[in-house]
Amino acid sequence: MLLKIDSVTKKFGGLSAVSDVSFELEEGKILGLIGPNGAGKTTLFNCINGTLPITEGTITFNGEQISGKKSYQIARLGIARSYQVTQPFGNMTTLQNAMVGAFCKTKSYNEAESIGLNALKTVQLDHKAEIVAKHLNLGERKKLEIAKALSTQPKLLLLDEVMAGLTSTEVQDMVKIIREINATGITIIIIEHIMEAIMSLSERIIVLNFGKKIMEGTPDEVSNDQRVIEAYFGVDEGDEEYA
Amino acid sequence: MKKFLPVLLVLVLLATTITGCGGGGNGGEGGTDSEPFKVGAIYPLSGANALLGNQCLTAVKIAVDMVNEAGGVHGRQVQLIEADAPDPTAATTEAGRLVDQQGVEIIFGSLASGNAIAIAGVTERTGVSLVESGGVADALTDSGFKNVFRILDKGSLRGATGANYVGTAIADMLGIAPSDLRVAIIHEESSYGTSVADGAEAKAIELGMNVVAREHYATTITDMSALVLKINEAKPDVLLSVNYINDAILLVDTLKQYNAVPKVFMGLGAGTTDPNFAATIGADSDGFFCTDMPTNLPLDVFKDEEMRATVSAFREAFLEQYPDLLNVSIAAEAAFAGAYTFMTEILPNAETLDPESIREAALTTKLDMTTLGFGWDLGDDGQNYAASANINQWQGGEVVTIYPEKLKNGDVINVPLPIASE
Amino acid sequence: MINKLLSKNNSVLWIIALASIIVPFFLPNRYFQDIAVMTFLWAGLACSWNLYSGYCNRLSIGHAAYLGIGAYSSTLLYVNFGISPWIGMLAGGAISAVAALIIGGTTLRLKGTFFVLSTIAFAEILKVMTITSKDITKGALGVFIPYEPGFSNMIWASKIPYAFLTWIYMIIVLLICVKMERSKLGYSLIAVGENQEAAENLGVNSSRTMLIAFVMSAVLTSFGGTIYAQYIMFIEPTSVMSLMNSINFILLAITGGMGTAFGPMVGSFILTPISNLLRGYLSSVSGLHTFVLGLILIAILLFRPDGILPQLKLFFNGLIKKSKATKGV
Amino acid sequence: MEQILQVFISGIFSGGVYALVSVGLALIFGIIGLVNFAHGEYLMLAMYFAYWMYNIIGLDPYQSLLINLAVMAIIGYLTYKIIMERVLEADHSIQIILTLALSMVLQNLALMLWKADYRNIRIDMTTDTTHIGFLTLSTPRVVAFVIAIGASVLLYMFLQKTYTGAAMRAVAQNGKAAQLMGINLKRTYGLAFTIGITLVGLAGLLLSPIYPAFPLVGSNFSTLAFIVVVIGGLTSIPGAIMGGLLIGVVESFAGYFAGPAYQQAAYFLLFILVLIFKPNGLFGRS
Repeated sequence: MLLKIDSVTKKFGGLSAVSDVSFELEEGKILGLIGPNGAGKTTLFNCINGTLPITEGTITFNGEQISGKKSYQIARLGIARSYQVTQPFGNMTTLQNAMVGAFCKTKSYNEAESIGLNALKTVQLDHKAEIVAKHLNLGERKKLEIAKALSTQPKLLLLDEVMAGLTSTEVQDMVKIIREINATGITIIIIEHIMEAIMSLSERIIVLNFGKKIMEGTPDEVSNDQRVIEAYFGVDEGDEEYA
Repeated sequence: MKKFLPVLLVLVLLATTITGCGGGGNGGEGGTDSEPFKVGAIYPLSGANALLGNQCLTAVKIAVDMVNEAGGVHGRQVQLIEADAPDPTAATTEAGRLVDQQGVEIIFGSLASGNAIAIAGVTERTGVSLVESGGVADALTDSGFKNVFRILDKGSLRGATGANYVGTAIADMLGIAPSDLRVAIIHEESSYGTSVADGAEAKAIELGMNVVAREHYATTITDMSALVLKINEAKPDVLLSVNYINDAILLVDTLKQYNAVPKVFMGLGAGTTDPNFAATIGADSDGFFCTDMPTNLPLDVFKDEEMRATVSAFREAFLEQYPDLLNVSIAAEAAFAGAYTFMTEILPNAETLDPESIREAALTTKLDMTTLGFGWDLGDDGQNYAASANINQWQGGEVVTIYPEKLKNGDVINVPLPIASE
Repeated sequence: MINKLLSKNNSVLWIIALASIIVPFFLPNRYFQDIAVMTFLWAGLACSWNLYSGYCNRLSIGHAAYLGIGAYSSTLLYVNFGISPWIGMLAGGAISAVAALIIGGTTLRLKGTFFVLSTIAFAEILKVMTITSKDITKGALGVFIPYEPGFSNMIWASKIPYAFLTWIYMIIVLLICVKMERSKLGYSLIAVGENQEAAENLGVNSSRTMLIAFVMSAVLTSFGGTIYAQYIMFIEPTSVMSLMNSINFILLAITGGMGTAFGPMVGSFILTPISNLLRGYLSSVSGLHTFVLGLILIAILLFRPDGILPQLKLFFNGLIKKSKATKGV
Repeated sequence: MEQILQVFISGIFSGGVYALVSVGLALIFGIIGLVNFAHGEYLMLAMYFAYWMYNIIGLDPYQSLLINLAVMAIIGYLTYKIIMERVLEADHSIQIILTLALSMVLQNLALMLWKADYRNIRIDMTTDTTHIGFLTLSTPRVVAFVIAIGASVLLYMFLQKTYTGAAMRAVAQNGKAAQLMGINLKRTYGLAFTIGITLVGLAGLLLSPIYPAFPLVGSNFSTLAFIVVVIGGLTSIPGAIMGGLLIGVVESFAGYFAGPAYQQAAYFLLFILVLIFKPNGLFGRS
């Protein structure tokens, strides 16, 4: 098992943003994470990569317990993430953005440069390598998010709505990129609202609602499950925005 | 690029201003055939010491005008070049400008001891004279500078003079033996206050007095309640106090408010001698002592008629430019005395106007009296050992000289102070 | 804010920096040479400040403290024990490093204005300590360095050796900055300055990165402090450690361009001569020179908040393009 | 014991003026998020105006209060319009340096126009004292304290009870959201800046019978006000008041027990401790 989430709970004050979630993930797989707004998906990512300390439970990565570690330590162990709201280092060029993560594994400037460039190639952004990041458009920023994460040479990649706001051709593009990344042996957990995309990508899907895992299964199982349909359409969407 | 234009415009304007001014400065017309004799004045004209710095500069300007009217120095008109030095770094650069760029032979300065030492670092190299009439730190004349001439007393001497008077005369008047006398020392924490207070403390201990408290503060202080309460706790009979004007007034106000005025208040220079001190505090200032260079002396002290006329003319000219002031400040009087004496008494004695001759003239000339009320008698270190501090007292809003005997023009009143506590 | 890693195309700026040492030889007299020395020194100091504050975009308004530590350490060792300022400089660097570790360790995690204010607070506390520890520092009286020229005393009669010394200091700081720009530390630091959380998620240990840069910046500033003391030959707490000095670091850096290796140098090359000349030639009206200086700064900040460097680069690039174009024809 | 109480009380009274200076800054810093290091210079300007009113027209600072406040409000609004509005979105480092430059300009403008002389206002009340039991209170400081606290409370009520006040609080919480709800952001900012400057002007007027006006008189107050605001918890008006009083007391005790040389260092130290251990301020909401 690459990643093992065991009864993880995250509370903000009295509210549980994630409550008692458990699952396991094998190396090389793509796992989908869905649920209505405010279900706790992003919070779960924040817990896995150490941005937020968890309240209860344990997270094991590659046989090592990582809950309690700082996010930069976890990044060095091989978990990288992209942000839903893109967070480029706006005044650095695209390549420089990608190189920040590369220094995670190397001290050599030249090596970092080639790692960064490779990451940009993977997301098809190498032609924009010298552009200052704040001048990129949304699609390019989303790609840059992935490239930054990739350049840390992760074993596990957490992708948070990398397709939101993209045109359908861009979405197809992105699906292809994610497949390619996965093909190099990188395990992926993906949060996504675009159902076709996530259904076609994921081998298994976990559904969160109000912080709880309400089901886990293959895409087919999930799309036919009554609870999931209720969670999406039946009940009022929660107003609370956790993450 | 459009927005960059205003910036460029400002820079261009500046460049023209600078070159314009520079050109004007270099082409000074003396009105005589010979080249003008250049002297510099470096004072803090901006920053925290701007007030006295500007007054000193005015005084030096008046001195230069007087000298020029009387025919100049060695037949040459004197051209004054002024410089602003709010801190020692600026003083170094500005001294460099005056000495190396403008070619001045003498610098009058500099109010702040730190600036004086920094200027001396520049002037020493070329033998330009620094005539110091403001900075009192002992280090200035104890550091082996060859061309620094200090007309006024050292800080330690001033402090010691005040403390000595307390330990001798005032102890007597209070009927308290010096060994039973409790004195507290308060000083502002710049080098001025520190060096004067050091001198006072050393003397007080030497005379066996009890120094029950010593406190210092920054001149930017806005509330002295804590200081006064703390000092009052020590129950001093005498307060030795080194202040600038602002803090001096605040201190006395606060002492009065907390009914903590000691039996005797001995101010040591600067603020407590300033005409504004009594003017602001009013009748309650009667009986406050101030030890300082001789200040605001009655004209009849100057036996020499010419000198009397000079002093009177200076005071008149100065007050014309500072109509709000009651009297000429002591800093300005000293600045005038330094510049005027050096140009009219020392330089004529120098064979030529080269550094060696000027130095020789400065060290060998002995004067019984300068416009400051004491003589001129420099030691090899450049310190004027004829300089003394007077013991003065505020009486009816005027500074009355109590000591030394030869300058005395009034008797001591109000010991202990009527507004003293208890 | 500008792209901080443009230094790849810095050849023109390198030429300016290296060639600037010729300038003092052509200046007519010691006054202008003095301004050149101060320009180099402040260029070095502002670059040192920039090493942390500029790249990481967190202003320190307390760097006069490290200037003071450098100045006082070497001066007290030299005056009291005759230890050469060259050694004193290292001692000052070590003390600054310790001070920066302590100060940085407690304040670097503060954000924005909080960090800025904490740097002011520490500098003020250090100034008060220097004034009150009279037995060691001579307090407000300051310390005077006797004039005994000699290489080992770091004192010279001529301004030229000082110009060389300050120029070398500036070049060394520049080299360190340029080197850092092409290193893990530089990338991490800039990333932290842009977005601390995002940088952490990419494996950047932000507190360690900031601390290293902060200490480097303090130590380099402290070296400049030693040179400053040996040049002015008189130091006192109220002027060396003044808030005005702390502010000067920033004014120079921001004028040239914060967070670029050469920005602070450009700032000092422009602003130090201007402010000295303004003071020299506008002293007839008290306060006019600082007033004008303030106006210039406000103009720069309102109209060119990225500093002058980007403008210069555009200008140079234009020149290069033009020359290429003419060659092409 | 009496002595300690006296020290405490004198600290409280000087803290009143600090509170008033800081309340203005809390408003500017808290609502606009603008870092104004030239804050103290407006105190200086107000003190000069008080002096000229006294010297030329013969009105003491209390009599000329309203005229002076109106002048300060105009100056505040002009500063906002001419300079501050351009840097609302700018990086805080740009704001800091800009306002530092502004303070250089204002200080030296004062020096050029009005010289470095200390301008004292001596009214009968200046050295008056009030006695309560064994306590001695300086009358002008008591007056300053009462007016300062009164003005701060009025401001607090204004923020709590009026629509404009509520709008300002909304902007302080979340400018963009407030804008979506139809609040004119720029107008609100302009108003907050104007009120902030008017309040620091009031502090200057209250200080003027005790302390002279000179070009650098404000320089200490800018940093001090920031410290008070941070200790008080940034946007909180009651926090700024409490913070001001606390700094006054700390200063007073440090002056009494350690010596006046340590007064400033003491509050800087307190400030650092607060930043480390209670970064949200002593009186702020967490």
